[in-house]
Amino acid sequence: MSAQQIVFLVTAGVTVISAALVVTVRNLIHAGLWLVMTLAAVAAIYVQLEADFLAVVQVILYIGAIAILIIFSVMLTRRVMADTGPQRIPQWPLAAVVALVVFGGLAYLLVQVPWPLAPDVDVSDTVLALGEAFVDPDRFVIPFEVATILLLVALVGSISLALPERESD
Amino acid sequence: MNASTLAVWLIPVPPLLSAAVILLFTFRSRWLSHTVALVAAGISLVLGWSVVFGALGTPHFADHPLAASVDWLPTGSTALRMGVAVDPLTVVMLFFVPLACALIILYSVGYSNFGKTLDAHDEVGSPPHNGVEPMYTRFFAFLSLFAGAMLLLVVADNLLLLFFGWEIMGLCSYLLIGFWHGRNYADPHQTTPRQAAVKAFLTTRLADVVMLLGIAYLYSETGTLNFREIFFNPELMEKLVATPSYISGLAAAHMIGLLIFAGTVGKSAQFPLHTWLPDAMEGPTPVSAMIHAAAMVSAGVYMVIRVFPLLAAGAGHGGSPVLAIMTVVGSFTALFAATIAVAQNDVKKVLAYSTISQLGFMITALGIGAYVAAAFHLMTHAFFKALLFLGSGSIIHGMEHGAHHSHEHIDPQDMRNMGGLAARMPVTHLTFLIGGLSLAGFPFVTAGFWSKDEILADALAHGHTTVLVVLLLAAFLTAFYTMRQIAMTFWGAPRTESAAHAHESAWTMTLPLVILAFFAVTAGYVGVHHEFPVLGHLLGSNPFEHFLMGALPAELEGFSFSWTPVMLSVLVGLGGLLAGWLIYGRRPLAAGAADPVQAALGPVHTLLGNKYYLDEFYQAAFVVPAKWISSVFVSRILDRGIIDGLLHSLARLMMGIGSGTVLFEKWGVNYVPDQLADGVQATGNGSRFVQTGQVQTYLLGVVVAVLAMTATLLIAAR
Amino acid sequence: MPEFSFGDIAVYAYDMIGWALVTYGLDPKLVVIIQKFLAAFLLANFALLTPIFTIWLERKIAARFQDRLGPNRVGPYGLFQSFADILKLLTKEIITPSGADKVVYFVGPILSVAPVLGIWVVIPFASTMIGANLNVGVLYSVAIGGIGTLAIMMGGWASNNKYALLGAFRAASQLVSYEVPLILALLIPTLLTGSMGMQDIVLAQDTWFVVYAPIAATIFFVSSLAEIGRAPFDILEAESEIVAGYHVEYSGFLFAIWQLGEFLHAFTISALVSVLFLGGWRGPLADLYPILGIVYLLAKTYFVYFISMWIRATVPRIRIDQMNNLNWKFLVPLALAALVLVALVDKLLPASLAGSARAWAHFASNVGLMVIVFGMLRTESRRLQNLSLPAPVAAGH
Amino acid sequence: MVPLSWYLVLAALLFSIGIYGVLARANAIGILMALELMLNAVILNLVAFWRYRGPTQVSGQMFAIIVFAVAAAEAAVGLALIISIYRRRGTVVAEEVSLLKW
Repeated sequence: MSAQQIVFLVTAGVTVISAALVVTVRNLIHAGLWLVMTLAAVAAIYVQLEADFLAVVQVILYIGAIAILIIFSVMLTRRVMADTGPQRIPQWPLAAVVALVVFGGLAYLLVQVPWPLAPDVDVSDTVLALGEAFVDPDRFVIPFEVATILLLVALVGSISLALPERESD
Repeated sequence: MNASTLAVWLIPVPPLLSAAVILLFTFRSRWLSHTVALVAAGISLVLGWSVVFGALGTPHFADHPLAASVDWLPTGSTALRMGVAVDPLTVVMLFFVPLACALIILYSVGYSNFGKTLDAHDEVGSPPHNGVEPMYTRFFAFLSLFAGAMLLLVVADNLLLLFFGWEIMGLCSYLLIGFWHGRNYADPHQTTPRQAAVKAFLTTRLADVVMLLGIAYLYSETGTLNFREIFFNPELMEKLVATPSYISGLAAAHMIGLLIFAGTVGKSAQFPLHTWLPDAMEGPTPVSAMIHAAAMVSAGVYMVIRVFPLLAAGAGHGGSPVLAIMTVVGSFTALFAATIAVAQNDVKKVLAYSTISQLGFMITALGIGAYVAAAFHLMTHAFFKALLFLGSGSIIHGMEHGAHHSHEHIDPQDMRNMGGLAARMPVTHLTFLIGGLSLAGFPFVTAGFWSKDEILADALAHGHTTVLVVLLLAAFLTAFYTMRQIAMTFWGAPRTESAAHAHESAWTMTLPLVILAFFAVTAGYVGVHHEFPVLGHLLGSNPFEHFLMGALPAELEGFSFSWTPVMLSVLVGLGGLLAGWLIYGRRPLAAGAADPVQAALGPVHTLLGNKYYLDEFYQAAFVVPAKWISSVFVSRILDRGIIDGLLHSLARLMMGIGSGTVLFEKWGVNYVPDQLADGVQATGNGSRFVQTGQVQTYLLGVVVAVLAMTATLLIAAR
Repeated sequence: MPEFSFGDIAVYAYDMIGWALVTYGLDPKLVVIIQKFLAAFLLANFALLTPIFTIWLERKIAARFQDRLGPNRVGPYGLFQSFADILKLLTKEIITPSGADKVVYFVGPILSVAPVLGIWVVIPFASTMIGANLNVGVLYSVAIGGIGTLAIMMGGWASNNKYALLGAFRAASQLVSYEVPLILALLIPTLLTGSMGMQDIVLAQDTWFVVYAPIAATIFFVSSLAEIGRAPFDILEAESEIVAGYHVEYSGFLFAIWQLGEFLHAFTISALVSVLFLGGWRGPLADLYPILGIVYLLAKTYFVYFISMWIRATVPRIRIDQMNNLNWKFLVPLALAALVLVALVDKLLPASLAGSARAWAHFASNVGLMVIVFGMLRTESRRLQNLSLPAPVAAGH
Repeated sequence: MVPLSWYLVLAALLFSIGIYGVLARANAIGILMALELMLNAVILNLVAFWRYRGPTQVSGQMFAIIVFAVAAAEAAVGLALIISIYRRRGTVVAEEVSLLKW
């Protein structure tokens, strides 16, 4: 077993354990923190896949923004310190079974397909290629623009959703 | 696309844009709004005339007209192309349409009392009392839209785009005729602007639907709506003539021609769809000028001139039934409307009927194949009729001022209340006189004479004697009622206080009058017959005819000059004027006195004054029966009587059967369904827990379903 | 055996240790790990010890601004005052509030220091000295800096104290917001360089980027101040409003770690400004003698740090609504405008125009934008003066 | 070299944990967290496929970045919805938000 494989197994282990904790711990703040842990571990896996840019984007976007927003809204929507009520609903055994079946099916499918692999090449510097592909009118400029519009719409939408209704005063 | 075709594309744009700009942005500022409208009309005028003079300067322009088009609407394998084209006919239209539009908009500034403040009595939807028009900016937006639509129609190179402009104008006429929608009259039988607007809209719409049918038919037969592609393609025209239509004995070309001509009957107010036009006088006067001179009714005639090759198709062998029908309708309308005009007292109504009559002239001209004469008369008529309408607006304006001053409650449009305005409104008087003489066909000087003479000459030269007689009669009446109008309005002594206190209008109103008066005289000289002594060679030999003939695929045969029609038209023109002067001018009408013609004609005059009771006839023949059919026949007899009766008897029958089966039901049948229902309810109660309202439960179902489907697919793929 | 070079003595030492260990008989891969570990250890210690000096410096300078003497009892010029404070903090008891979430409570301060140290990885000290020359270095520095927000929220939440929680809320809103202009401003050096690598950016600065993009430099500096929560953006620990915000419950050594993180972050940000806009290690002879680069970088860093101290000592704390207004209505639009401006000017300038002439053309365009912006601000302030002012919006409830 | 299937199995595991979380968590924010896990699994899969099957093309990473953008939008709108629900009904427990029941 090579060093790479060991490193992968360790990060994967961290990923899976913290992900499992995200969906099981009672305290939601802790769940959020474990989510941060999971996301960081996934970023580490991106690094192992030599997708540096994605790893950094994962940290900046998921940890720096989404996870913090989630924790922030947990704080906003709960009486903070009190752990009230059960954190899972009665159908959880069924959910566990379904999740297991999904995992079994997916893993079986993904493993048994003989994926044709491309020859290994050096992919160390993709940032430039990514940037150029993004603004190339023949390639990804339309998805890029669509994504920007989506983000703008989400921005406006979430502001108008979360804005308290103005009372007539 | 080079600069000149681009200019053609751009001609209709400024007014359309200015309508939007005024409605959306500048509606708060009166000054800004009318400036925007004026500047837009001015740009159109400059662009239009640059195209016009460019075309006039091009030798053999007709052989290579300006045209440009783009794919617009793909229809299966072909595509509808939208485009613009300028050929000689368009050039003629582009000469007077933008000019008239710009002048009318300029005139409206004065007419709507710009510069005054809103009076306390002024209400939205009523004409201004003594203040400024309450809906001032909206008026200019509508006028701009109207002008833009007309220009769009003129530069269109296909029937569909033309129809667009046509329909926008329909809308604009509705909006503008009903502009004073808040106006009510004491007399319940008098048409209000609201009713007039609806009437105009519905009448023209009826015709437009028929016309659209024609367009659709044409498209289905030829696969294109482009004028040149159809008319300059002899094979296609042959095919159209050879194809039988749905009505036996009528070729497809004639069927299409008839359907399209129906559109003109509505738009250009030909008999029997003319009734909307006099009522359209309920709109503000610049609107009347717009409708009667620059835009709407011209559009109708322009359209038939435009599609003339189609209407005339097959004339070589056996004659075209369309042209025959046009001749009949046109000449009848010309005479018919002229007779009504004799007995009208409203200054604008007289002009309205004269318009109908003159349009009849044009349709007749086209019907007898006088293509050039029709276009010529269309142009000269546009100038002198715009002049007359704007002049009448000026008169009414003056009268309203007078009425405001003298506190009389009179109708400022009634000629019986006028008289003696010549001294008080000199510019209006002079220009109105020029316009009137032009309309009457005052010999050798006025534009109206030359164009009307050409129609008459053509009728005589091609042997349409009946037509000639009818038209001469109409021309005589025209001269007569024109003189009557001028005499009653301007000459003699004022018959009311209001007339005595009337005064001249602002320069924005008189300037357009002067400009139009210039053209009402000079526009005729371009079309003098080339064999006419002296004048015929003054401007080259009939440049108008030479230029315009190029718009046709094949030249029409000309006719040689003859003194007979000239003498005839001089005779009827001068005769009518003389008759009018003898009756009305020599001894001016006294205040409150009856019309001398009324006494002479007796009941005939009443008939004419009431427009042959056509409105009443339509009321009785169409409106009342339609109401009767809907309220009595359909509602009472068909619906409540027959259908309800059937249903009721059926219901009674069923009730009888039902009572018979009650016993059986109670004991034999009820028990089982009750048990069934209970069972269903129990099942429902038992299974309603499925609808938990919890999103996660649903989601679980979704995931399970996806799993099941995937599994099925995988197993099936194996 | 590596060749001795005085100008590059640090690298020589690094290589020497590696050579010595390899000749000793260790696996070369392991030796590399040991080398890197040693370098990282040295760097981290240097970084962690710096605040001892900067705290003293800051107290002295703040005192001078306020016409005081500042620490002057312990050691010459009070130089050992910081050591005395450290001793005091180390000997104090670490109090954990009842009901606190213990693990999170302890992890919070640690997490506030760790990412700051992470930034030092990509700071180039000289042409030959950089922890890791990542090709996404700029983005990395922002990403890793963003974790500080998390630390503050963890500390504030775990304290089981409503002031601490309020501080955490404020931190979340302020720090996440100011990341937007920060990143937008960062895009400008990236755009001018064509690379996100820190070393590339330094190498591209034949003329400092502060000349190319003074607006971007200012925006970056200002939003960095907000990112580290220093005055005048210290509303997340505003003593007079919410006692001390997120670290109100911390005492002893844990409190020291918070302070350490804050001062270290301030110093780090100054270093980042120096690298991105002030030419980093570049200076006379720095190419020949890379060791000089460290001196230049530190000098620039202290200069920037001095400015931030100056601001801290003179500008009063802003309100939370002013904080949001400044960010969303001024910095973000300005940063966007500057970004577009720089991109446009860079594209429009002929390629033949190189060197400082190009830089000054950029400078002129920036000054033009600034004039426009100040004109707009002027009219706006006049407009506001003419309005009857509404009651100030209360922050929170 | 780590085999591709390891990454795929890891992604599948992460995805299944996410599914479990979505189906079993009571708190709406918890559900959102689990959703983020699922999205991460998807991105992980994309990146793994990119690295092993098409490293010369950028489309794999591009797809991942677009999913990032979608995830950001989803989180923003989702949280806004949750805050809005909390403000109206005083709860974020998904079970109690059941006006559609029966």
